[in-house]
Parts: sequence; C-alpha cells; structure tokens
Amino acid sequence: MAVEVLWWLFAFLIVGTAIGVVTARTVIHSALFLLASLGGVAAMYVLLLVEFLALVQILIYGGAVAVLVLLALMLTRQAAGGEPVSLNGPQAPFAALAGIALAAVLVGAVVASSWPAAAADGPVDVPFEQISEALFEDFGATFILVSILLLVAAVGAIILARQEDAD
Amino acid sequence: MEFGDPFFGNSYIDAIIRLNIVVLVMTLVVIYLTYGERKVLGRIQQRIGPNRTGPGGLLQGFADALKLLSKEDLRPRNADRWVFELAPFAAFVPIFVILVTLPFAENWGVRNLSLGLFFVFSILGLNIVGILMAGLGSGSKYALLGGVRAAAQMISYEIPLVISLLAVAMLAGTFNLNEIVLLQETRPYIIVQPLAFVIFFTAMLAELHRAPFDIPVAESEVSGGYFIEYSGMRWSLFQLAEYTAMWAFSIFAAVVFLGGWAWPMGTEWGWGWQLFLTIAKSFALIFSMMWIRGTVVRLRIDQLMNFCWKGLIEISFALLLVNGFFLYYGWPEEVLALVQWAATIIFIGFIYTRGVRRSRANEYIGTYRNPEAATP
Amino acid sequence: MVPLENFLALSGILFAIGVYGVLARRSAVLVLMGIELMLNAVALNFVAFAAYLDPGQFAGVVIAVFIITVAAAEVGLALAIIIRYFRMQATSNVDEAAALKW
Amino acid sequence: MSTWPTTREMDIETDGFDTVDMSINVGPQHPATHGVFRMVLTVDGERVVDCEPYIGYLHRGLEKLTENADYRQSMGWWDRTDYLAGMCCEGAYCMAVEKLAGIEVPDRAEYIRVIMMELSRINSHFMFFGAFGADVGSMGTSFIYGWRERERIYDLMEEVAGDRMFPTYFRIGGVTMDLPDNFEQRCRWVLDSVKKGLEDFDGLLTGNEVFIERCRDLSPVTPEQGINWGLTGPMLRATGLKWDIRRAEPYSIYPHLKFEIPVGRQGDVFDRYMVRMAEAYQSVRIIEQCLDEMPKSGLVLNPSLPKTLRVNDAECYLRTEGTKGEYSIYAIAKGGNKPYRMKLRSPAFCSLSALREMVVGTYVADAIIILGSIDIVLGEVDK
Repeated sequence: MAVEVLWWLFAFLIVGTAIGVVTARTVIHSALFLLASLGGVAAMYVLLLVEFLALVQILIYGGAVAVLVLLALMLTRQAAGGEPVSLNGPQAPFAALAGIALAAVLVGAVVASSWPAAAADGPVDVPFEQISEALFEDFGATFILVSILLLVAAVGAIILARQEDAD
Repeated sequence: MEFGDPFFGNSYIDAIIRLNIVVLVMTLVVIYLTYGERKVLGRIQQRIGPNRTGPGGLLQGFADALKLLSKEDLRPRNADRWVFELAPFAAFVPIFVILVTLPFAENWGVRNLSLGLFFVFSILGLNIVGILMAGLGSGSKYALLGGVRAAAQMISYEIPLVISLLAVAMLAGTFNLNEIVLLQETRPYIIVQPLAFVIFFTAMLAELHRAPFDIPVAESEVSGGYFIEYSGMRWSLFQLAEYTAMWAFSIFAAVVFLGGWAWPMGTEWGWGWQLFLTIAKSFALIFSMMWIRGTVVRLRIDQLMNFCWKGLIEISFALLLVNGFFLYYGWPEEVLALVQWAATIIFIGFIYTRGVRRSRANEYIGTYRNPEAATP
Repeated sequence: MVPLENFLALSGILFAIGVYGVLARRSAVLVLMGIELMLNAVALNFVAFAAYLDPGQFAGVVIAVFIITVAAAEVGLALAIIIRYFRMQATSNVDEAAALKW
Repeated sequence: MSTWPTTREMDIETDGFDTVDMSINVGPQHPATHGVFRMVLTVDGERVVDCEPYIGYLHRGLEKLTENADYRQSMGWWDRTDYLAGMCCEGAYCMAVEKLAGIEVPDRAEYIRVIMMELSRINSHFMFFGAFGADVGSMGTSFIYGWRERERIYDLMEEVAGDRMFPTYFRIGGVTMDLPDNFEQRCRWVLDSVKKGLEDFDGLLTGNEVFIERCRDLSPVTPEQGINWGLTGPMLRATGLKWDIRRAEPYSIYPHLKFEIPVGRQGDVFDRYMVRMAEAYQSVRIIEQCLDEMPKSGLVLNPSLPKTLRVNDAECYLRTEGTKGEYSIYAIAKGGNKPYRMKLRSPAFCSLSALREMVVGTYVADAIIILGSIDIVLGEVDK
C-alpha cells in the first residue's frame, strides 16, 4: 500500500517538475526543476528495487546539474536578477501540440498493449553484485566502448571549450 | 532488546524513532561542536572563549540557538524568492540523510544499507546544489562569487574523495559500512591505506570548506560567501549543515579508515565502548580540523584547483591502480601497506619540500634581526 | 504493487515533456535539459522492463547505466560546443544558429 | 542604492566573446577594508580587470579645523589621523609648529618623544601583522596575537599619558608631564614581550608555506614605479630603496641613534610584510638606546613659552617618517594665534592612489591582501 502511495507521490513530483523544467521563466529555475525531476526518477529506481542505479543517478546528475546551472549562469545575461524574458520560441504552441500528441500515443499504446503474465509478479530485487557481474562480464566489450566514448567526449570537450591564446 | 532489532517490530515506527534519536543527538552534538570550536580556537588564540552562559559557558550554544530562532528572517528585495528560501533546506537535507547509514556502534545506526559507502558519497554530491541555490538566489554578488567558488571547489574535490573511498572499498570488497568496520577488527584501514586517508582528509577539508580551503566562505574576501544574505533561522540551518557535515564526515572517516567501533577493542567489549571509540575517533579528527583552522592561512582559488587537478587526482588514480594490481595478483596485504606507506611518505615529503624549498620558508624566520638580510 | 503500465505511462509522459522542451525552448542549454528528460524517460522505461519482465538478466539495468554514462558524455560535449558557439556568436539561442560556417 | 555606480557592469568585447564582467563593491562595510573604505572591483570570474577606490567616508575636515583653532587646541584632532599611532602624528604636528615658531625642546622631552613615537610605530606595525594575517585568512589568530602586544603597549601609554589611543601627550615645546617612576623597567618588559611577539609571528605567518605562496611575487613594484606612484615608507623600502626620513632628513634626536633601514628586494607583498617586521625590531632597538642614553632628569617642557602662541609670517615644510610612510606637514602662519594653513601629506592616501596599478590583473583574493599590505588607516587617508 505504502509503495503505491509513494509511487503516485513521486510520479506527480516527476511530471510536475518536468513541466517546470520546460516552462520555467529563468534558466536557474529550469535547472533546479530538472534536478528535482531526476531525483524523482532516482526514487522510481528505488521503487523498482535497483538502489544502485538510483545512487548512480544522484551521483552523476548532482554534479552534472551543478555544472549545467553554472553554465546557464554564464551563458545567459540575466544572472543577477534581471527581468525574466520568455525563454520559449514562437513555435512553443506547436511544440506543445506535438508533445501532447506524443504523450497520448505513448500512453495509449501502453494501455492498449497486453503484457506477459510475468509482469504481474512485480519488480524483482536485483543485488548489485550481479549487476556488476553483468556489467563487467556479459557486457564487457560494450562497457569498454562506453568508457572510450566517455574519454573521447571528455577530451573533445576540453579541446572545444579551451580558450585559445591566439583568439 | 538488541539495538539491531526494529523497535516495536514495525519497520516504519522503528525508522521514525531512530530518526528522531538521530536528530536529537545531532542537534546536541552541533550545539556543543560550535561551543567546542570556539573554546578550541580561543585556546589557540590565547583567549578563554565563551565562559559566561552557564558553568564554563556550557549553555552558550543554547543561548545562540535561541537568539537565532528569534531573529528576523530577512530576504533581499532582488532575491529569487523560492530559490533563496529553499536553499538552506537543500543544503541541510543531504547532510542529514548521510547520518541515516552511519554505524555508531555495532547495530547502532538508523539503517544498515548494503550500499552504505556508495550512498554516503553519492548523497554528498547533492550538497553542492543547496549551496549553488543560495549563491544564485540571494541576488548578491558576494553570494554569487561564493557559490560559484564553492561549486567549483566541491565538484573538483569530490573526485579524489570518491576515489580514495573506492580504494578502501576495493580492499574490503563491500560497500556495507558495518562490514567494513568488522573487517578492521585487527587493523584499521589507515594502516593499509595511509595515502587514501591523506587524500580523503584533504578532500574532506575542501568539501567542508574548512581552512585552509575555506575560500567559498572567506570572510576577508567574500565576507561569508553564499550565506551572506541569510539571517536567523535560515542562517542557522546553514550553520547546522556545516557542523553536521563536519561531524558526519568525521564519523564516516573514523568508520572507514580508523576502524570505527571495532578497532582496537574488538566486538566483545559491548556497545558503550564501541560508541565511545567511534565518538572519540571522530572528535580527534574534528579537533585536528579546528587546529588547522586556527593556524593555517587560506589558499587562493587557483592554487586550490591546481592542487586538486594536478596533484590529488593523479595520485588517487595511481592509488587505485596499485590496489587493483595487488588484489588481482593476490599479493599480501603487508606488502601493499609497505608500498602505501612509502608512497605516503614520498607524497607528503614531496609537498613539504616543494613548499618549503620553493617558498624557502625556513630562510625567512628571524631574518629581521639581521637588517642586511631582512628580506631575501 | 504498482503495475508495469504505470511506469511505462510515466516514462511516456516524461518523454513527451522532454520533446516539448526540445522543440519549444530557444536557449541551447534549455534544449539540453529537455534532452536529459528524454534520456531519463528512456532509462526509466528500460529499468522498469528489466525489473518486471527480465529478472536475472539485467540487460535493462546495464543499458540504463550506459544511458547515464552517455548522457554525461553528451552533456559535457554539448556544453563545450555551446560555449564555443557562444564565444563566437555571443548567443546560445538555437534559432539564431543558422550559419553553416563562419 | 541607486547612487552606486552600475555603469561599470558592461560586457567586455574582445574579438571573440567573453563572459559578462561583474562589479563588486568591497566596502564601505567589509572586513577587508579596515575601516570605511570602498573599492569597486570589476571582475571577470576571479580576475580583477578594474579597481576603483572610493574614499572620504571618514573625512572630518582636519586641515580646516586646524586653521580655526589655537595652535595648541588642534593637537587632539591630529592624534586622530593615523589613529593606530597617535603619538607619531602628535609628534609631527608639534615639530611642525615648533619649526614654524622656532621653539626649542628640552633634551629629555626629545628622548621621551622618540620613545613614544617608536612605541606607536611598533603598535601600528603589530596591528598590520594581525590585520594582514586576517586578510590572508588565518581566522583571527594573528589578529589576537597582534593585539596581545598592542595591549601591553597601550597599558604603558596609559601609565605615561593617561590615555591609550589618543593620549594628547605631546605639547608644543615638549611633553605634558614627566614619565612615571618605574617607566624604564616597565618599558623594557614591554620591549621583551614585543620581541617575543615578533617571534610568535615568525612561527605563525612568516614560516608558513601557504602564507609565502600567497604573498611572494604578488604585485612586485620596482623602485622607479614606487617613486613615480608616490609610495613612501615601508611600501617604498620594500622595493629595495633605502629611503627613510629619519636618516635622509633627520629630525629630533634620530641622528644620534643607531638603527638600520631594512629594505626588501622585489617590492612584493611579502617584502612589505618583512620590512615591517624588521622595522618593528629596529624600533625596539631605538627605544632601548633611548632608555640607555636619555637624561635621567630635567625639564620636559620648554618653560619660556608664551601663554598664547602667536607666530608671525612664516612657512615651513616638515617631513617625518610616519608609520605608513612620509607623514609631512606644510604649515603657513600669517600672524595671530592660528595657523593660516596646515596641509597634511598623508602617506597611506598617496600609497592608496597606486592601488589600481597594483591590483589589476590579480585575483580577487590577491586584491584583498594587496590592499591589506598597503596598511591604510582611514583616519589618515580621509583626514
């Protein structure tokens, strides 16, 4: 029972803050809403009994969103309490239409589909030792690939963002 | 009744009771930590410290708390209202959540999480958000500067902090803090992993904004940093967060590196001794932090960043690699300890000689007595 | 017990909100936030499927880990590009980023 | 707060595009400004790209007041210029009037004056060590250590003059009253504790690697720059120039005393600190000599002075070595019992005018300690 209550609580939190992300008037609010939304998703992972993933989510996005906020601060000139301007383009109503349509299609598909009987058993507790085994043994090659991707991205980001002396 | 058993057999009631105990203890500890810090700093500075309220000033913390609670809750006119008002809570809650999994003695903790270590350092990362919120929401440039400094510093120092903890987790083979303590019954991990402890302690000082890394809250530069605009309750929440973090970090370091409640007494000495051991070890760490605060001057932000990115991170990665080799080939732990001690001595010696030689610190002492060599 | 459909519907709505964010926002940083929402919706979807339908295999969980990793890489790279662009064009507005070369 | 300048918040256009600069008001109420002083820093992240000092919050019209009062009445106001070393200011004012009117000072009074002025110098320098340490971030420990010696010196001054900070002890033509009986013994005890205090600062700051890393090579000033910017006192001597008014243009009994002029090499912040350390030590030396050599008894006030001091047309420029630099007075008398003009060249004011040159290009944290290293006293800057 308690799980259902918590689920609905976090579901509303996620959806509400996600709407906040896309409608907030300032970038900083947007980023903070994003953080709350991602935290809600982490809570969902806990409800799905994958605590490890929840902690990874918090660890990565806590830092990532902090950086995002900093950059938002740098890249928008309304840092020190300027007048809030509209951050949405003129295409926003059409985008809203597209979003609503997409949501309708996805939710409709989910509701209309019939799921295997196993779905009725509920989530299974996943010990994180087994996740690590799967991660490093079954998906070892992929893991290395992703690591290289991350490395390349990091190096590329540094090269791109570096301020050249010649500039 | 054992403390490991849930109170009243219901896990929800149990959690509520345990959390309340933790909150009460935490408040008391924080009140006496502020008192203790003022006393210790006072002794370092040849003062007496608070001595008026109650015997020996023991009630000073309560008086301060009362005063803070009754102060007006000011909000600057151009502050971002919700961000400003929620920031203290966002800064405080993660710190409080950490306390949930810390084992103060055998089975003395709110919850014994199997991912305890990971839980602690992932939740710690959220602390930045509250500070950034305070910095950006205050509408003050000092707060902005302090918040940005804090964010840069904390994001950077989180990396060596986490890696030094991972080094211990590798040896222990578990993230469970209780099991980590039990594994240290014969020898604490500081014996095996001294370098990791040195890195952890440095990064801990930086994460806590303690001197000499107190750049985000430097009074003489940004006059308080991110919480400059706060007053009354909200300010005291920041203060609560700061001292709770100090205490939680110290308990955590005592548990992970100093053997927690298990070393040197073992498990059979009963919970009183275990509790005493954990608290004593954590207070020793806190005292050393206060000592450093009273005597060392502040670094500059670029020196701080260089030290992290050009020193600590590389060394912590090397540490991780060495640990990996030892574990993979099954080489004995004694050799690992020897290697680590050698590395620690070299590391500290390198920093010391570099600092002393580059700055030639010893040459300056007393030179004013010889006017010709007054300033080499 | 929460049925699987709830998780799937939630992730669908989250994804749609992300799509709206990507389409409607002008600032590149905000577009990035929309993308983060979409990625998270997908990860939640995978984990829900893994937890309900695929016990003992963890493919969904592992993919969620990969998604988080890739999202981190993507944020880093995208922010670098945005900074670069901001330095050159003094804007982070995606509508104005119309030049193919400069 | 609309009077605060906001126009400086501008985008710095380079050939590319950089981040937005931000101006921060350091002061008027700020722990680092040592009084009511304001500097507006324009910062690019942590870098200072511009700095503009604003003064005048403590302006009291000292020079104008002096023109409207009897020569002896203004003494108390001159105390309050460099309020960390009140006796030095009194001494300068008295000597200026004496030079103007051609008044002799008894020998014993000269020795007493030098002792008190050098004690004031030590006093001021200890304030500098403490406050500078606090600027660099030693959590007030250095501050309290500095205050310990200052308290002892102030106690001694109270015994001598009846007041601690603004004693108004000097008189035109001597000093108010003779020293108390046990003065020599008390003074030697204070000097011993001052020496110990200097050693404490060695342990606390001088040998601290972090402190040296922060201060060494920060805003180095060459002797030419120092002269061009009008630096004097420890600021100028730190650049390596041996320039001390006590030697270059001696006054009082300084020609008879043995002391060295400590100099630095590169004029950076650390040299300024070290020069002051050495100066405090030399002041101890001077006082010890004075205690040894001074006449054990005798007059302390010229007895032939008229009740009302009237000076006919005269004009003089008197330079003294104040604690912050060259504390000089340009005095004109045109008859009557009041001076026609009393112009004070306050050293910290002149050093402060070089702040922008020294600060631009450094970090915010450095700007604070560069300001601290100038050792400003607002009473003297604003007059």
